[in-house]
Amino acid sequence: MAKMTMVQAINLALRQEMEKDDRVIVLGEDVGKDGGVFRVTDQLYEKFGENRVVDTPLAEAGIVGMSIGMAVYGLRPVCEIQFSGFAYQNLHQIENHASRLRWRTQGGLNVPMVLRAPYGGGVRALEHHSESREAFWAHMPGLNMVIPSGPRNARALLVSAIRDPDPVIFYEPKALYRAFREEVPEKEETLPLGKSRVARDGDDLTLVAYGAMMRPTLEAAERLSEEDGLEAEVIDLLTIAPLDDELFVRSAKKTGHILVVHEAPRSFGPGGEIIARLVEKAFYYLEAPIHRVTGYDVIIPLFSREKHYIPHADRIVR
Amino acid sequence: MAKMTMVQAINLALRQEMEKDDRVIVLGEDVGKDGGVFRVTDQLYEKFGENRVVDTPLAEAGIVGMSIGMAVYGLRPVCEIQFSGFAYQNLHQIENHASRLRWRTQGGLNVPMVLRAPYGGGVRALEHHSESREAFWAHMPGLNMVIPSGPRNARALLVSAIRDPDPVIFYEPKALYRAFREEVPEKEETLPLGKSRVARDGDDLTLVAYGAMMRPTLEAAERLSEEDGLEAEVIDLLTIAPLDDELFVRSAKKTGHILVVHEAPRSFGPGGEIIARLVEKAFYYLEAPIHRVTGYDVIIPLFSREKHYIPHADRIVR
Amino acid sequence: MPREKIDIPGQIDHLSIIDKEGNLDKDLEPALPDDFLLKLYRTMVLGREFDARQLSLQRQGRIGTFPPITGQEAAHLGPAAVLRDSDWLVPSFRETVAELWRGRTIESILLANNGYNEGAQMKTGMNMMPISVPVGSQVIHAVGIAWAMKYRGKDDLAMVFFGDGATSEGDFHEGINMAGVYDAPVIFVCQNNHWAISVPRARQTRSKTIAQKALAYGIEGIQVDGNDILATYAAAQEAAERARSGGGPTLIECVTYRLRMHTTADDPKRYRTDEEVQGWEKQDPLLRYQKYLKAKGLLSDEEIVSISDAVKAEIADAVKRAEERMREIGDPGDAMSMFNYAYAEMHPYLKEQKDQLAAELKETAKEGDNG
Amino acid sequence: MPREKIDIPGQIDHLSIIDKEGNLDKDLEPALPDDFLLKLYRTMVLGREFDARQLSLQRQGRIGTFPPITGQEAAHLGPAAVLRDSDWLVPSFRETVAELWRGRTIESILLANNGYNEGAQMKTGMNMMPISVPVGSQVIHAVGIAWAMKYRGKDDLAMVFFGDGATSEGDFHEGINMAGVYDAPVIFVCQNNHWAISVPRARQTRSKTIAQKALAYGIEGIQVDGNDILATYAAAQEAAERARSGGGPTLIECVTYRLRMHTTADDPKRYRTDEEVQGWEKQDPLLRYQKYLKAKGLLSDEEIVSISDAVKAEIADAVKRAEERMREIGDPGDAMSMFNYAYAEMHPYLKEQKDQLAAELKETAKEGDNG
Ligand SMILES: Cc1ncc(C[n+]2csc(CCOP(=O)(O)OP(=O)(O)O)c2C)c(N)n1
Ligand SMILES: Cc1ncc(C[n+]2csc(CCOP(=O)(O)OP(=O)(O)O)c2C)c(N)n1
Ligand SMILES: [Mg+2]
Ligand SMILES: [Mg+2]
Repeated sequence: MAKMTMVQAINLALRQEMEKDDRVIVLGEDVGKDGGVFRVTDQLYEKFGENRVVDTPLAEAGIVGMSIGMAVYGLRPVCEIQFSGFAYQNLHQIENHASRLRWRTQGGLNVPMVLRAPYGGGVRALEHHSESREAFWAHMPGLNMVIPSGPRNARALLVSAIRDPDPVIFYEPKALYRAFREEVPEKEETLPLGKSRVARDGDDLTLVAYGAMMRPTLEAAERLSEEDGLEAEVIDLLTIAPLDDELFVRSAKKTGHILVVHEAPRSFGPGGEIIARLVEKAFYYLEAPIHRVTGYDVIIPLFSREKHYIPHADRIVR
Repeated sequence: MAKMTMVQAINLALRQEMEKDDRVIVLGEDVGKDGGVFRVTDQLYEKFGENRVVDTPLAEAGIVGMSIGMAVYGLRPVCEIQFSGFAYQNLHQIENHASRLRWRTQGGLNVPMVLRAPYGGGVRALEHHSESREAFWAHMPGLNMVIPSGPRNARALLVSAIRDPDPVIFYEPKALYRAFREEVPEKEETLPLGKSRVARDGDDLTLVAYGAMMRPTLEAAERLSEEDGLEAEVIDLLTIAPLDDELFVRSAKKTGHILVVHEAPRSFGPGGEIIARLVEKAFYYLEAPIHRVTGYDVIIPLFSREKHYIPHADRIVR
Repeated sequence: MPREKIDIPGQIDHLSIIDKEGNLDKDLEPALPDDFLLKLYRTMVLGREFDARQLSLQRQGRIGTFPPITGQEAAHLGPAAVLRDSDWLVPSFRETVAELWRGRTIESILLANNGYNEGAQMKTGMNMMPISVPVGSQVIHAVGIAWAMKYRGKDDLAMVFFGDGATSEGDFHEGINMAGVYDAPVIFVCQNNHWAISVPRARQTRSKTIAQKALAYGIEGIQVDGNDILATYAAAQEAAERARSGGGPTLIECVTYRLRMHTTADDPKRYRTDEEVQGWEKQDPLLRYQKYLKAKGLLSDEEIVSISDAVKAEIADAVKRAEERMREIGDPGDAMSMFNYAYAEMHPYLKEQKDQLAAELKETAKEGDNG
Repeated sequence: MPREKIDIPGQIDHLSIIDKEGNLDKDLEPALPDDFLLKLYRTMVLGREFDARQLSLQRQGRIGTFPPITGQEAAHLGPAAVLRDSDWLVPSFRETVAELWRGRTIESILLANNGYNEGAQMKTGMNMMPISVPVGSQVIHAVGIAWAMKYRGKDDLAMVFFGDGATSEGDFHEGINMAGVYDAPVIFVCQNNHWAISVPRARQTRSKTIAQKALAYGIEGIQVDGNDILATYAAAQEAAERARSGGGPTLIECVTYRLRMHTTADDPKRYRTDEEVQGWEKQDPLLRYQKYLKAKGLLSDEEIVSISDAVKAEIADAVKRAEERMREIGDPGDAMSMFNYAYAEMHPYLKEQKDQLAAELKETAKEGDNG
């Protein structure tokens, strides 16, 4: 097994699925010769050529609309939106079509496409390059919203997303693109969509997080253990929607104390749904208010101040 | 005081603000000669002419982008998006610009615009004409998201929205456009944005709703009173974001039993935020799980079945 | 080089084969078999009569609102008629005759227009997208389909329909521009019926024609008399040959007119004059085509009547079947079906919601029995 | 009327005044005062030198990533130079010289490029939009501003900048189409620098020129040599007269080249050849303009050096001031300020969040003292 960054792991998933299945097409702005602005599609153009790795004009609705057409015709497009901050330009194509065509045609057509986009802060980027708006997609019926938290699960989830018969929004935590390496097996590995995982066992409290927030959350869990002797169970959602409430509800029933962490603004963010599920399904086990450590209800500041906006271990420990 | 439908009351607000302030411009598809497909802008074209009531080409991003430019220059555009189901075409203009220009320029520029759009089901319309996606807008920092529940508060809130120095998304419950009439005073009346109201007093349980859901919710409250002798306090949010949690938190502390009603799909819908606030601020007063009576996590069916999708009094009573 | 003219193709043609008076331009007349010509005629009549029938059904509350097509039969049937089964049709929402030509049933349209999702059920292999209500959004889908056809080495094509208003949407622009970049085998057919609800063509864009927008994308464009089915067919045939032979996309502007309301919810008197409408009634594509077929000796007055009767009978049968079907389904119909087809597999939380509703409905039923 | 040509304006001109060899076309030479010509020159030099300085600061980690403008000075300064104070400038993100010309300070740019929101603070009355990162999105804003100017009876105009890649976005299309419909006084200036990051102009659209896209909207379009500041100025001047006199919008394509990387995060070697770059270096707009000024006797070799020295000194001062300012603000700087300017009035729940962070930071500070 090779130690890989998340960028390499995603690249591996794309390469192997493209080798296996000539229906898989990668398209987007600068995904070809340039290999993507984060190099996620590096060398795919050289290996598969311009008919499999398609540089597109600068048109997000066009990229997604074309992907819908390709998918309906029987291909498996994996499009890249260069930054999630520019995926609103194509939101109508997802809300009005991709997420509904199976329903609209009562099973006659479906849209097996993946929309990849880097999201979140922490890379000293320009405005619009650091937002977390996964809640938009999570609220759309018919859509899958997936966010990996490490190289290995990123690879396995992307393979599953590509093979899924329904559209998948695949947000990649750009702060983790090269933050650390993990063993990623060359041989095929998948993870089911719609399933969360226990990232750390514990009986005293439950921390629910995903994506780039897994690192500060796990760091906080370690510190709670060292400093206060509290063992936190940490749930990594992996799929935001359809939301898998089984693990965090079970954990909440065990610990009675829950904290939800996300980078997105607090109000009407993913945390609300998680808390609502806990209240629905574990109310009588809750021993204390469920708190949210999240981005604030403002635009994430330009990078000199973003560290104050993005949740970090200190804020979680408190 | 004249008895008016919501359509007439909104028309009154527009007419009076246009008379008072020549910065107020109405623009959108078919708002002119046609008076809007729901006749909300009826007679404004005849009264104010084509420079105040502007028929636009069929381009939602264009309508909203132009409104941003007009607002920055010092006008007070009130644009109509014909149906909220087509407002995703302009979502990027709101998320990337309207909601941020004050922040981006650190107070140098601001965007006093209103985006009006009819939302929700119940009028036997075509696909895309019955959705409720207020959660998208509620999650955006810098934006106000308002939904009136009757002719009188629709008029008063729209006047406040037009005068607000920041952008306002104003969703109009089309099911209520002509559903009933209310006394609406000819003389100016406003309601502050960001403030909910108590629509019915009660000590036994709390029902939180807004927009078109206020009628079934109040009907349910009456039935609970008659059938079970339970007095429900009903909170009408009026402003969805920034969310005013003061009244429903106070009510929850009084009753301990809360039910949230909305038409939008349940998962990642507005109910989650309301529940999260209750858990944050009234946890120790909650005597039972907070339930949500909402649209289901599917696309609202075509009209022959929509009555099963949209919450009604029976479902709330249970 | 100071101020010099750049050599770009700056020309757009207008095509007409049967003029408003019904005179034929023999040189341009496409050579089509008689039975094909008659099948076109019958389908136009079917569309016209179905429109009338739906209007009365809507007035009687037997279906919901719908977009009439009267006056635009030639503008969308002509192009659709050049398609092979392996080609794809990507409609907007006002190409009923093209949908019928492609094999969509009258019943399914009635079901859909009466708010039954069953009506939009798509049989696989129809190579057709469902109608697209968000204006302009479908344009891009056709480009993706066409790209995929080219990728698969097929000489098939995708034909997408949209209105004059749709050309103002960003999606129209992004789609047609990408089609040009990829030389995708797409035919973009604009139904310029002069109105986007209440907005006249002249307020939709400042360009003299829609066809000239092709110049912006470096692709072929042509304007045709949309009420002349020979012209719309011929223009599409030319575009199809271009597409199949790798020549790339074409933009066809069919100049026609919406003789009825936008939808049954619309009142055209608010924004246009009767004179304007009457002027266009004189250019009725159906009458013009009748003249042509009669002159060709393919159609007699008796046959005109018999075809019309046959078509009406066909519609009457379909209405009967559709209403039976609706009764079977019931109004509102099986509520549970709304949970189907959201995903390939229903996820647990949705299942919980479905079960909850099922339980509630059982209760209501019980109460019903008791009460 | 069978197949006939429609009479539409199908022509696009190319304008060049000082050719690549520096030869002047006297007939087209705009009559501009000497001090104005020199001010243009000095501002071009300032932009060029500031680019170089920012690159080294970025390499040293003293600022973040930014988009260099070297090679495009004439393409955006020429048009911006025709603006009056009451006109509005709507930039993209690669028109630094135009922003400096309009009065934006070097310090503010440095602050912004080092991640301080203070750097984007807009002084009121500048009649300028902040840079717009979402490609193409700003095009529509200019149309709204121009519509408002017309509504107010002003003879002012809005000038919006965007790249060749931006012309593929729906927002470009919707904005320019609406400007045509409303005869809005807008000048659309495309900086065709041949690349959208790694995507070459030819893969962005199939049309031979960007300028011809004007034909789709029935508005005026012209292509100019973007490395010839007299040509970009003259074309914009003509467009400005048209706009101010109610003649409507103009699309100007400035053909230029991005000599450096897209941003400092980009490596152009991955997608373009050194030969191509060198070919364009020979067409350097600054050198060409120098030649012109020298020939006119307005600029000597000594002055070239002295101006360059003066400009470098000005930049050095600004860098010093900017870094002092940053030290004052501190890194990361007052966290609390991120809660400002979200709304005219802070709402209660945001206030709660602000107070909570304030409390947390106090605690951390305490811990800091204790630890
Ligand atoms: C994106 C979008 N915006 C608005 C509407 C509402 N609407 C439905 S049809 C229509 C006019 C369409 O005009 P045109 O494209 O000319 O087609 P026509 O109706 O004339 O066939 C409008 C504004 C819509 N369905 N989709
Ligand atoms: C809507 C949107 N999509 C993608 C991006 C990422 N991006 C930034 S600049 C750029 C290329 C722009 O090319 P062009 O319009 O030619 O301007 P240039 O950079 O050449 O000045 C891209 C793809 C963006 N900022 N906005
Ligand atoms: Mg039309
Ligand atoms: Mg460029």
